[in-house]
Amino acid sequence: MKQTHKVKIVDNVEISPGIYKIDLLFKEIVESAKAGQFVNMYTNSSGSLLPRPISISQINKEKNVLTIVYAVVGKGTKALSEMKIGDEVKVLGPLGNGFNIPKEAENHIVIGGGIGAPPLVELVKQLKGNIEVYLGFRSNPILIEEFKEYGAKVYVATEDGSVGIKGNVRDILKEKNLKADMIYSCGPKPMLKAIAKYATENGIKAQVSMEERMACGIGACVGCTCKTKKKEEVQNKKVCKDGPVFYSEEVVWND
Amino acid sequence: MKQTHKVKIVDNVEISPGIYKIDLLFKEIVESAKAGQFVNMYTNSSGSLLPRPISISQINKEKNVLTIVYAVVGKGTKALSEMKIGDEVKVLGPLGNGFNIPKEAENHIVIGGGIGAPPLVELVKQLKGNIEVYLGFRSNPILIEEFKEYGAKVYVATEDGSVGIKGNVRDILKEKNLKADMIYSCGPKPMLKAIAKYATENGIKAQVSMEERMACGIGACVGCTCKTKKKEEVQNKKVCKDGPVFYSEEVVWND
Amino acid sequence: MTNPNIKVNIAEVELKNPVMTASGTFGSGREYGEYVDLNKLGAVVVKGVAKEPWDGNPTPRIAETYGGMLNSVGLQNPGVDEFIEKDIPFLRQFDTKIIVNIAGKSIEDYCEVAKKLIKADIDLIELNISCPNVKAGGVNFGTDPAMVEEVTKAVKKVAKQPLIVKLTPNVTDIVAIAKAAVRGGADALSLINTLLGMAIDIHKRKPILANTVGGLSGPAIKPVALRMVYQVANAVDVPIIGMGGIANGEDAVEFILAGASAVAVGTANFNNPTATIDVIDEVKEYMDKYNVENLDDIRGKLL
Amino acid sequence: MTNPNIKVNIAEVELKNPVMTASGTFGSGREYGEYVDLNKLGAVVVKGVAKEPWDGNPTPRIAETYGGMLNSVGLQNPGVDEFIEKDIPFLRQFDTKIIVNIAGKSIEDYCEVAKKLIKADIDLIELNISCPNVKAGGVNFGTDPAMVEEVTKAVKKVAKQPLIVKLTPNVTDIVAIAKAAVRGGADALSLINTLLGMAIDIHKRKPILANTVGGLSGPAIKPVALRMVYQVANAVDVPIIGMGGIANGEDAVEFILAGASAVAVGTANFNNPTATIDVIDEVKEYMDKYNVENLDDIRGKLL
Ligand SMILES: Cc1cc2nc3c(=O)[nH]c(=O)nc-3n(C[C@H](O)[C@H](O)[C@H](O)COP(=O)(O)OP(=O)(O)OC[C@H]3O[C@@H](n4cnc5c(N)ncnc54)[C@H](O)[C@@H]3O)c2cc1C
Ligand SMILES: Cc1cc2nc3c(=O)[nH]c(=O)nc-3n(C[C@H](O)[C@H](O)[C@H](O)COP(=O)(O)OP(=O)(O)OC[C@H]3O[C@@H](n4cnc5c(N)ncnc54)[C@H](O)[C@@H]3O)c2cc1C
Ligand SMILES: Cc1cc2nc3c(=O)[nH]c(=O)nc-3n(C[C@H](O)[C@H](O)[C@H](O)COP(=O)(O)O)c2cc1C
Ligand SMILES: Cc1cc2nc3c(=O)[nH]c(=O)nc-3n(C[C@H](O)[C@H](O)[C@H](O)COP(=O)(O)O)c2cc1C
Ligand code: FES
Ligand code: FES
Repeated sequence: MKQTHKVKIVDNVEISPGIYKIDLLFKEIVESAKAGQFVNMYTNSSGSLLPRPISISQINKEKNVLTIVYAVVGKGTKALSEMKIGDEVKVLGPLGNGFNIPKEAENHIVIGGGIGAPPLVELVKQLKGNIEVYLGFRSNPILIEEFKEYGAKVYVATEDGSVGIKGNVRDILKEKNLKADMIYSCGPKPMLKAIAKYATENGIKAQVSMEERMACGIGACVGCTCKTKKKEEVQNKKVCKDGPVFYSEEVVWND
Repeated sequence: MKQTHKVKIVDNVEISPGIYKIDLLFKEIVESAKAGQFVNMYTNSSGSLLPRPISISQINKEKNVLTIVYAVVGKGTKALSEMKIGDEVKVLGPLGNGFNIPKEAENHIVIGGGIGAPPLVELVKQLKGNIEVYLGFRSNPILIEEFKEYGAKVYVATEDGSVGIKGNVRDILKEKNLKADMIYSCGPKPMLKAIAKYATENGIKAQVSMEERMACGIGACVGCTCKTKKKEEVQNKKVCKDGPVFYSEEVVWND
Repeated sequence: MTNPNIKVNIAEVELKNPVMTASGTFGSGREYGEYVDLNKLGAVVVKGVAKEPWDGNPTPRIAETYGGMLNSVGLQNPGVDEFIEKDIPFLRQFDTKIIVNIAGKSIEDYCEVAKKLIKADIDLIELNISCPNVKAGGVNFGTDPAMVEEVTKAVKKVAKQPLIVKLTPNVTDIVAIAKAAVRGGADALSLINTLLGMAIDIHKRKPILANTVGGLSGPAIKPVALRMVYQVANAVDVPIIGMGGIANGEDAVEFILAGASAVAVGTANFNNPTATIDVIDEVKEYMDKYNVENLDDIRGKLL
Repeated sequence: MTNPNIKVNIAEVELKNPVMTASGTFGSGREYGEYVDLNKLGAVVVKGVAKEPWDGNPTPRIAETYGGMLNSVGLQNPGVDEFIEKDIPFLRQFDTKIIVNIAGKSIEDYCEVAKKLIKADIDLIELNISCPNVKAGGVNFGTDPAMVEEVTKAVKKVAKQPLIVKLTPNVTDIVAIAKAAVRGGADALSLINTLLGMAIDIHKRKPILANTVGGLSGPAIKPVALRMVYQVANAVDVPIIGMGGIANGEDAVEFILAGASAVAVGTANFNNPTATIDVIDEVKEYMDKYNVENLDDIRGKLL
């Protein structure tokens, strides 16, 4: 039987204003976890009962460490940020389907927006071939060094122009004439929608990691649906169970 | 303006199975707090919003330390017991009226039942003259040494007979022919009721510290009433504000 | 911090800010007055008063539940005469509005209290037709539109001060009740009172409350309160005083966005004696952050 | 640990223990089956099924609130045919009872589902006349005694399996509704469904749920659920399945003491995937501690 685990926090640092990286000693899942999957974090902060879905950012099988990177946006993530090294936190996972890495793909384009960047680190680590990473942030970029370390060419855009190009990922998309076998992306919905359009227009396959408010995280409550289509048939898929990664052409974007 | 305080825990030890003594660094109130008063402890454990009223057990003005002794009975006291030295806890107090120590009284009888014993320690510390302390417990007695240290003669009864007389405080009352200027008591209601009866029959004044479920703890919500009478007029008094200590003759005992 | 305009107008009575105390949780202000400067409150809504003293229910009257509490105080109060004599002079020392919550077991009861208040120096009356703890009448008044209209009309006729009617959430159709109160002449509506609930001590195998059931309040009920305020605000034209679980400025802003003109803080006082003041400050902070100069600019303005 | 008797009988169907899953929170058991041994459950109550597939409401469908959550799933389901084909064979692999929650927008809808289930290998039907998320009909059925009686009668007539009617708490008088369902032929009652609630994102100034309002569940509603179970248990003679905020054995025992024959665990699964099993174990522990040999010895037995 699968189960939740109480895992030990071995690191919890603010890597950028309001953005934390947490390392969890989580040997039960490092073998099976895949890039693009997520975990449910149960913080049980005051009055809070639902788990927080957070993507896996890195997996270290040698050290049995799972790394997640999260933005403090509300009470759950605030509670997480206040936890100390040595504290234990309840976690369930890995959940969902990760990115699909086709064996034959050689040229990879990886696009992340803001807090969508973290899950792409493990992905890049596993990709083989040419990897171009495009990252957009409001201001302070994160994880640039990690992406470089794993052999990717990294392009950065910031909305305030403080680092890299001034603008967002869509601006880079417009300018560059990207060619690749596969696009992998995670970030705000408008960005993903633009990527989907770009991918279709340029005949490139794209995978998008979707976000939705969740309750169970395992496919039982039908809370986290994403409208998808198969040929002409429209169908509600579950972001937690059937996703969070979908092929962009599957997703019905009009909303 | 009065206010709640975040005070530091300087000690939190289990002094008997399920009974803890907590020392709080609480200089704001050590000057004004009186024996028999209580504090509101806000543990904010999961989903829990109401304060826990706990009696002041000892006041150390030199060290600015307030000591409380509590039994773990539910989630609030459980949360308290899990707090560590150095943690801060929100406290409001001192609340209510403490014991009244008449200047002219020389012979004091102090009676405590179970977790009613702690508030009597500070009382005994302040009493002058002859002090006899009668304590009843289910099994493991607490605070015996403290009472002795402050010069009291201590008699103990336990229901299982493990320490002192086998039986309860009422049994001692029956046997002995207590003579005193004042009885001070704290413990379960049936015990207090028996003391009230005994006091009336023997023409001794008695003070009883009452317990009631509370919300505000300061007299605003009318949640914690105690039926009292003044001559023939019956009136609801507030345990938190008008008590917790009442004269036994004031209290309407028939329930 | 700029100084946003947070004055509100309830039936021609201007409050310096939209934050008041929820009836029954703040006494007549005396006790909490040691913790908060009453001058800073929009209004003090006092504990329900009846035409004569009420003893209330037996104890225990309080039970804690997850994210809330139950009370079965049963409207214990010293009666309107003593209230007028002792509490009004006390409250009038402060620069805040006085709202008197009135309780009764019959239409005549309510009217009698309102009459006794004619000469009293108070600002508004809040008619509590919704307390679930009074078996004799309260609960029936509040759950039947015809009765709500009737009692409102009767009290409105005799009352000198503008009339707020406080609604119970224990109904199938809150909008129907609200409309009935408005038809009866309510100048404003307060919602919500407590939800009827129960808790059991499994070790003693007894209800925790001596009264078996009691009123549920606190953050647990906020979603229900907010929904009702939203529904009613979209159905009637009188100002609404929203309450139910408000513990901070964000909660208050939710109610204002849902359409409340003012808000009341109840159970939160028990967890945090300065909750009322904190709510005021945090509402201002929110307005500041989003450059809202006037509360009217966001009231009921969901995007 | 001794082995207390915790079997229960709901309309001649014997459950090995009183703990079932609350409809809509457990899918058809497939997903949680990876976390709990379905053989250990008293029954699996499946997500509501309608006569044809329903899309449900737009997202977001989930909002967290203090001590609870709102959902506006809107009864998305694949329709009864697909359910019969795929889920019943899956569930029948396990030694547990199957209770099918049925949804509809009209009496005919409900009856059609019940008819399609005549040949299905299931144990009980739970008629959901209480979902607040379906505008077209559900809410009206559940809040009007006459309608409750009518729809119950109609479904009872065509259904082969015993019929549980699931009540909405969003009513003035739950006892009147319960009695109507019993008059209509209900073999048992489930209560409560969710309370209608709302939450607002003050930064976006929008309701969090795309559907604006949704159903409140979780520990926050437990006092209301317990009160209703208590009231109804004292008013009708059919077994009651209690639910609303049950997260552990103590909660379950409260409901049983209030008069529930069985209990369902819903929202708690989201916080703790093994909540159902934990509840079973903890109920047994309680019985052990107090030497209760048989659940019947405490059911409805408040001292
Ligand atoms: C598959 C998936 C992967 C994610 N990965 C990451 C990640 O790697 N790093 C990261 O910082 N964030 C990630 N998120 C978003 C993250 O789940 C939310 O930021 C977080 O739940 C907010 O919790 P809170 O208590 O701080 O905020 P609150 O606003 O207090 O949360 C209230 C409720 O809303 C939900 N909620 C709020 N914002 C979101 C959101 N954007 N998406 C989904 N639910 C939300 C919460 O889970 C909770 O149930 C991911 C979301 C999903 C669905
Ligand atoms: C004036 C006063 C002084 C007290 N002094 C002490 C003391 O010195 N040491 C000590 O161990 N206990 C004392 N108590 C009892 C103490 O308040 C309760 O044991 C405690 O509140 C239980 O909290 P809990 O969260 O552990 O239990 P839970 O059962 O989880 O509490 C649930 C709710 O019930 C209330 N409650 C439960 N039991 C009692 C009780 N016996 N009296 C009042 N409220 C209760 C809680 O405050 C809370 O609101 C005192 C009570 C009062 C009124
Ligand atoms: C202890 C207590 C006593 C109350 N007494 C009254 C009352 O006398 N009159 C009244 O109209 N409402 C009374 N209420 C209801 C509150 O005014 C308020 O409507 C309700 O508690 C919801 O708000 P909250 O969640 O902020 O407490 C009382 C509530 C509590 C908790
Ligand atoms: C996400 C979700 C979906 C639900 N779907 C249904 C449903 O399809 N049919 C139904 O009768 N009740 C449904 N309910 C109500 C639950 O079965 C239950 O009555 C309610 O949630 C109270 O129990 P709880 O607090 O343990 O969750 C749903 C509840 C939730 C949280
Ligand atoms: S969160 Fe429950 S189905 Fe996805
Ligand atoms: S606890 Fe509120 S009056 Fe005593």
